[in-house]
Amino acid sequence: MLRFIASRLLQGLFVLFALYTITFFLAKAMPGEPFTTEKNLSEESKAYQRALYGLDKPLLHQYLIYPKNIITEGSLAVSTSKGRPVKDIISQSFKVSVILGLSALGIAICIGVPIGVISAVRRNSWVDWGTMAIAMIGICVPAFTIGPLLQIFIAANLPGIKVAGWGDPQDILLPAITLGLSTAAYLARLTRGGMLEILSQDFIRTAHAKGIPASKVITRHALRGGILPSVAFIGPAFAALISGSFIVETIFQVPGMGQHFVNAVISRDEFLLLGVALFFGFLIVIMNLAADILTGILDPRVRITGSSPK
Amino acid sequence: MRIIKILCLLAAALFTGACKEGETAVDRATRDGILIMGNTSEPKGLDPHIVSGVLESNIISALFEGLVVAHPSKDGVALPGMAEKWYPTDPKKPDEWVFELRKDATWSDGTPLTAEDFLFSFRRILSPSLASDYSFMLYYIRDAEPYHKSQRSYLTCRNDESFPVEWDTLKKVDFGPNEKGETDFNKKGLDHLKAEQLRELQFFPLLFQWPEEVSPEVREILLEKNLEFAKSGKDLWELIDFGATAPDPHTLRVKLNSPIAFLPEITKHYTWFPVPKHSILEHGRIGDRFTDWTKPENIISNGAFILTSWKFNDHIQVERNPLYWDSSNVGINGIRYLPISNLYTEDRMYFDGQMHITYTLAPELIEYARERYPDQVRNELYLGTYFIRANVTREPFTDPRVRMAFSKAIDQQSMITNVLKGGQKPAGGLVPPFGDYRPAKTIGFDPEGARKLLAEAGYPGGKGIPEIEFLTTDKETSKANAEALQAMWKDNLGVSIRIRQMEWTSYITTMFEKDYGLAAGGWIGDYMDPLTFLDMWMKDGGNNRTGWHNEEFEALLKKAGNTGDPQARYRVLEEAEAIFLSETPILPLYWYTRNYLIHPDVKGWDPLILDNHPYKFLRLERNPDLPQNPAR
Amino acid sequence: MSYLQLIDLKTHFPVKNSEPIRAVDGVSLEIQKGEILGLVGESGCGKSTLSRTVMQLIAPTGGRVILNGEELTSFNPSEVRRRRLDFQMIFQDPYASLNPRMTVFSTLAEALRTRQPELKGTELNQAIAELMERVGLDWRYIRNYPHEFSGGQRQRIAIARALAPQPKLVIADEPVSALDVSIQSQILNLLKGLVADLNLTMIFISHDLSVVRYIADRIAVMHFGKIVELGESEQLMENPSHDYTKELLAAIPRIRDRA
Amino acid sequence: MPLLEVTDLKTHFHTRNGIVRAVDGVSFSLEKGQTVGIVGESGSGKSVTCYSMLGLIPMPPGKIEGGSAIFDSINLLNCGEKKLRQIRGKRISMIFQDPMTSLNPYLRIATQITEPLHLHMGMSKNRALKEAIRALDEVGIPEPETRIQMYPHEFSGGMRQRVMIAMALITKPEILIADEPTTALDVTVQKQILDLIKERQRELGTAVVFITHDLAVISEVCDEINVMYAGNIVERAETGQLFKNPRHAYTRALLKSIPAMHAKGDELYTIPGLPPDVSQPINGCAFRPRNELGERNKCLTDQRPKLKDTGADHWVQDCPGCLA
Amino acid sequence: MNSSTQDTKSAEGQHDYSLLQAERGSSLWRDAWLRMGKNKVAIVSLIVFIITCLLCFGFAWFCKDPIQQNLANKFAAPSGEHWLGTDAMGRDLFSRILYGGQVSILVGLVATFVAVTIGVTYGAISGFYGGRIDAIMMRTVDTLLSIPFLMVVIVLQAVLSEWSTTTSKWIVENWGWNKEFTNRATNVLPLFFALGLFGWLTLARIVRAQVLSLKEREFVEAATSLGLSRLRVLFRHIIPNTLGPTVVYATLTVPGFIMYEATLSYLGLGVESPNSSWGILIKEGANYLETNPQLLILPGILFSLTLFALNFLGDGLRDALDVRASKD
Repeated sequence: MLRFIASRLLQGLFVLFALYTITFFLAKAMPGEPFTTEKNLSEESKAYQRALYGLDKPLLHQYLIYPKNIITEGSLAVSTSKGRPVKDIISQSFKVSVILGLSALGIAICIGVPIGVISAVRRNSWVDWGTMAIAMIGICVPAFTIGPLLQIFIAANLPGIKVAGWGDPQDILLPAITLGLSTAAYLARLTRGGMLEILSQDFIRTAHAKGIPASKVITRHALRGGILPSVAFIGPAFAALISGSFIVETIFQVPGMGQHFVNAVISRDEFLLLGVALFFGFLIVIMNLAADILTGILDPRVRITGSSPK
Repeated sequence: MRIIKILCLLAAALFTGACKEGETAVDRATRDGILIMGNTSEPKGLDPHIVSGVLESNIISALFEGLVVAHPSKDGVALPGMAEKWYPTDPKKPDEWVFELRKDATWSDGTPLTAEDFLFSFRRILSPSLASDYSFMLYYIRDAEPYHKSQRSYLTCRNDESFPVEWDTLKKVDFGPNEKGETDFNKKGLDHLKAEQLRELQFFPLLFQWPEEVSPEVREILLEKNLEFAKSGKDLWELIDFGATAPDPHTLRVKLNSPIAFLPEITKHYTWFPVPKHSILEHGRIGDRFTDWTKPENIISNGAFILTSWKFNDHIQVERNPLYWDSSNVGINGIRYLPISNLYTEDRMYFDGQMHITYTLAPELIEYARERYPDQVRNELYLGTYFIRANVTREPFTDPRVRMAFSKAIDQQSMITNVLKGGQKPAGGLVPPFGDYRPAKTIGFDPEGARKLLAEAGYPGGKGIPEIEFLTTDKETSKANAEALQAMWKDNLGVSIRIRQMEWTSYITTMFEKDYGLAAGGWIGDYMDPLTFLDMWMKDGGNNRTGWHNEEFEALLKKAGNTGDPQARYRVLEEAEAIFLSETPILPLYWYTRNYLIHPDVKGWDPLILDNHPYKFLRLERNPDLPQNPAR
Repeated sequence: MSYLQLIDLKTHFPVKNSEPIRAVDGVSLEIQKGEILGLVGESGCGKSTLSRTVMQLIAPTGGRVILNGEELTSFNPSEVRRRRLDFQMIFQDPYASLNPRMTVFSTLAEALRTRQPELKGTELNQAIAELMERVGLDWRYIRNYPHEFSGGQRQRIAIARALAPQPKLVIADEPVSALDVSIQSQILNLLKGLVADLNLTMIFISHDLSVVRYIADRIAVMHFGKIVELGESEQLMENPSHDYTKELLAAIPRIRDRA
Repeated sequence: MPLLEVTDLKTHFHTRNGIVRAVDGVSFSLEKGQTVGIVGESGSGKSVTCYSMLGLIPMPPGKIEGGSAIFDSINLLNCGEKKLRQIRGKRISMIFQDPMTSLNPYLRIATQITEPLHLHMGMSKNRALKEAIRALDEVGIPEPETRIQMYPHEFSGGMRQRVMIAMALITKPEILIADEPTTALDVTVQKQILDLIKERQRELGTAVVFITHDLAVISEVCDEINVMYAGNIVERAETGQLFKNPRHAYTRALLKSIPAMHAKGDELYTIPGLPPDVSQPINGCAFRPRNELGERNKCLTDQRPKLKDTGADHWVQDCPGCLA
Repeated sequence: MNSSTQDTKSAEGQHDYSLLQAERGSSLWRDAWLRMGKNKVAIVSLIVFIITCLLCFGFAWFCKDPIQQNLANKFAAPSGEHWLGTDAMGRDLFSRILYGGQVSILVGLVATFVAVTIGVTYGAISGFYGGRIDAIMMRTVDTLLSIPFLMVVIVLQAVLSEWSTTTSKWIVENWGWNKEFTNRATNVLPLFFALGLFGWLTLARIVRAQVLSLKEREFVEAATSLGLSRLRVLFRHIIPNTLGPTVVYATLTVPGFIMYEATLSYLGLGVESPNSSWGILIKEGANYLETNPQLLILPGILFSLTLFALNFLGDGLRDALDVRASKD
């Protein structure tokens, strides 16, 4: 187990390094530079700013100095667009994103898993098609439509629910719903598939033969195996939810991480970009690992060994 | 389970048609005297010398105060700020000004504020290592520009009478950094080379590319002088004769390069604001860009408000500064800035009673808002022009007749009423109308004339015209504009153009590289003078980007610079603009308006063309006639 | 000279932090051409591993496999692949061993063309039809999918596939244990007939001695990776010498007259 | 009065390809402590018969069209799900063919085996666990205390079937239905399992319904045997009687095709053709097309033959072509 | 239970092999088709999808010019002139929706096709070869998953927009194609490229998981013992069996691609203004939620309807292709 985790973390390091390399050179390939503004700066100003951020150094030097600073100083450099350390930016917005991401995931699970289970149990009935259609809304209707709809029809009418903003606990609700709906839809589909697979297995018949009530057969015997496909999905999905959605964050004025991805790219803020990309990569590595470990816990047949799990 | 409960609650409330009752955030804020305003985005910082945006300026103008203060309802009028009195030493030729500072001025930590703080501020923003975006706003001050640009060669040579040639003949030498320079030394620029590099250059002169007309003798003198200064380790500050001086702690004297009658207007800009010398030096050196002095817990200011809370991407709040000289006349207790980048969200938050003033009103919502809250929608003229750049180096826009034809084919009024909807004004020229400046109305909708011009240029009915790319950004409003223009050119000229949308930085970069035919653009004035619109079209102006230049035009600008009388100067500038427009390197579309929503509780917020509302004159009062929440 | 010779064949599976599993542990066997050798043992005794090792589906840990004088274990993978055609395998579960998404035609065509890649069109159709007929399948179902057939018919398809490359050695790994009694007899008859007609050599693997006794010339009893007894089938059934063989024999359920 | 009496059970499946008459009028009865075998080819309806009694037929597509199954004066076929659940797993238990898939791979053995105890006996956790360990010990699982905490995949096939048996018998049911319990097992293991079932049956006095396709196996364990073909019982007799004197052509054909019945070298007897397609209505004798041992042309063609007592409790389908 | 086969031994002794072509039996696809025919929802979905396609690709040509503006007649209510009214620029909404559908349906299907092709191949190879190759390939997926998409798009735009202009010019000059059509076509190509580049990552994971279990199946071993090459085993025996989950997942990705297209179009990689797509119509329509909700609702209805149809069609197809389901 420990060996497995260690080996995956080591692979994770390579992932991060590859990610860094690709992001670094792609960032350099983008047209423009951080100091491209609508009102032109003098060459002298630009040269000074480049020097300030070390962007006047040869490419190879820049490429090596960034990881070196991470290792030796734990520094992710200073954002060129925000004028503050990237580490501060990430740590501040990460908290918000974790709260939002967890809530969205919670909502997604609360909506998606029951829908998936119900439609699997009532396979090919109107219940199945109806619930699946509801789930499909999450996929068909994009966040930039659901968000305003919720704002106009729910927040504007309900006391205590604000159109946008972040601060009170109830502010989490609308963005979390908006963010969680598409995940819920995917979860519903995956759970349905998983449950169908499990419900056709012999041991379900055994459970019935033992006189266990149908509802208990589903919750105790089928659900555990039925949600396995969802578990594998939840890992990267959770990472994606945490790194947030630019759209949801801007619609609901949530100070999360997602906007940095977009803003960093648009303002050519390569340090912020590298910072958030590496952070996201790190999340993906961790979440995938967590999903694999969780799968091992849920499914005792999957034994986690030194190599990759079968 | 709890979530399900909440969901049920939501659904139930929806179906019963529950409506919001009770106090909104705005009602509470009005009671507390806190103004809540939208501010698009998280500021890049609060250091007046480093930031360059409007949103930062909104916060900085609450925290800091310059020499003069804007009038709350009249454009171009200055009220006393840190200076009690100001006057040019010679009213006929206003190239030297005196500002008498108030004696009771202090920083928010109680330290007295003196002329020395201003001098320090000027020097700081001009420090090359600070790399301030907006330092050119101080170039009016004598020797500010050569210092900021580190023109070492110029400064060492200009007072040397033995220097063999006129300085102007050396224009082509790469004193400053030249990105396209062939050698590393050219890329750095002669003025920025270190002592050892200069010595190397003395031995290997070919390491630096000199223009042919510069004689070896001059080269040697230049190298010699540069090396000498570099070796001395002195700062360039010692070489210059800086225009700003402080004869006593409460007097600031500013000598300018040329007479400027509107200098008080310029000093309203935050680049002229004082920064606390003692605090900055406590946290670093003068030229350090990243120091902790602007951190919420450290920042010391001199304005009507002080910073009390800054939550990243959430809000910034300022509150009344008890040590402010005019504290008793400040009408509100504080301001809360919300960085809302999504304009629809902002407007919906306003409708939900969460803020007093929005930053913008989305074009799609203008009519909706006008219908429901007619007294809360504002469309105010703003010192800015929206225009289309024509790339005069690329066919077919090399021909001014084509440019004019394209310009005349635009039905500006239709675009404003149907697409923009914000009450913008059709732009007859480049400079928006203000004060006594009377520009020539050259450009207007004239499809007949447009077709004629195009035919004259050799493209009758648009036939044979090369492919034209219209460069624009990824904003949704720019897309609508582009589509409307595309249809107008198609209908009125018979020319099909291609729309090329790009993300912001790529768009700017592409425009710089002149890889376009037509490009949407705009310009917001920095100060109340036509020059802020005109001087960018000089030959090597970094903001020109059209490839157009005209010597007559440049001569007129130069002439205006030396004209002391404001009215006479305006006439010269009008003449220059007329030349510019007759050549049409840009196709003016409209003069900007600011469209936003403002809550009736806010009093004293009057239209200002620069949109810098001095907050201290605002009042927040509940209007008894209005229902609890006007946005309902 | 025997057709297939196994010399001290060993297949071990490594286990982390533990002794390796010795699935096949030093098996030596000789099979004559045209002979049916029964291989009997419980599940887990290594008989399936042995068959897969002989088939070169699993690399042996040690020992040699000599087929018709050629040492298979010394060849590189591509050479082994070419010689695969000479030895084929029939699997236990006809539901699992046929690709559910391939018709009888494509399954057999693929197998046929391994030996005769030039077969096309009508010739191919004819060859397939003949093959199907040989194993007792109606050629009209040539375009049907495995799920449309019963277990016995599927096993016939699997047999046809194994015969398509014209092999000389067939390893049948429990080919009848998943089938009903009545079907079982059909398949056994078929296999027996094919061995005789096509002059095949066969290793017949089963856990059921009564079936093996019926079809095999000689029987090898395998236990814990080793051959514990080998002999003529009748003789071995009548006179088992090893305890394990006796145990196996005793376990066979018999229809007894209880009256 | 018999412990269980099944009369004229009909279970049909309404599929997209038509009505599959999997069980079409089956009657049999079971006395206390008796072992009744049902033998037949796959698809003959032997498993469906038993699943129908316990309400384990997926509905839809399955539907019980008629008949009754009286157990302790309760008709299992229409007593309602709740009542059935109290019987299922407590008074009537089942074990299944494939021990590899019939145990839940995601749950510990302990959880699965104690479930009936919680459910039907309301036992506390600790007591149930102790009981379960005892039950495992009784079916011959070594070290039951530690093994009970393991997962099914850590057991061999035979061991899993032992667990299944322990689980089925833990509530001391009156009837155990064993659906091909040894088909997937090796001969040696099969013998152990059969012995185990017989032993447990003796100790608990449980009646057993034993389903298999293997005549030899059924001859070892059963008191009475029902031979099923195409959804009908074609012959029923006491075990010895059946093997000594098989009357129906199908029974005879089956017996004849067992390899052990043949001398080496002989060609095995095979029943020609395939079982009939029960999705098509069968009129007349279902075995007619494959009948070689009897007289095919004498088989009934207009009606399904009825089961008839030919004396000594030996029931055979009354078809002149098949009866011998 | 099988229905289609009877006696294994044919009654007639003589065979006429020439009949082989005629007697086709039931093919997997035909069978699937038949089974789907009994699935009401799938059939309704198929009809909806076909009607949508006919409307967008056929009927659209007879509709009004979708880019003809009439600023005086913006936000018009539905009428005989404009069936669904007009948009913010006074353009006919109905024909805009239909023309937009052309782009969106194409993008959705082509991008899905590209993603499925890459994803299935990649995932299958990774799962099949296992071990170190698998680890490297899956970590590569992790890496790609973390790269900021927007950045790639911007770089692509810089690289490809030049390329698409030159290509378009070259085609017009050398092949004499219609200029506007060529422009439109070459402009959408980078879009497919961008979508295909990132769309396959999740699918690769799903397929890999499938292959991991499939490769242990006996028929794979059987194919190997036939002496088939590993690649042939993979592509002929394993990949076709991953079809079910692939179909379902693929239908789930279609809406994502269609919506991505809207974003990419704004960044200059996609349909060129004034042409439109469903994604763009919906995205712009959302801004008129308070004032002219029909601009969101009308394209939204057709969009959702199509996606629902595709989704249920995918479900139906999966069920119809599921061999196990046919055993009941």
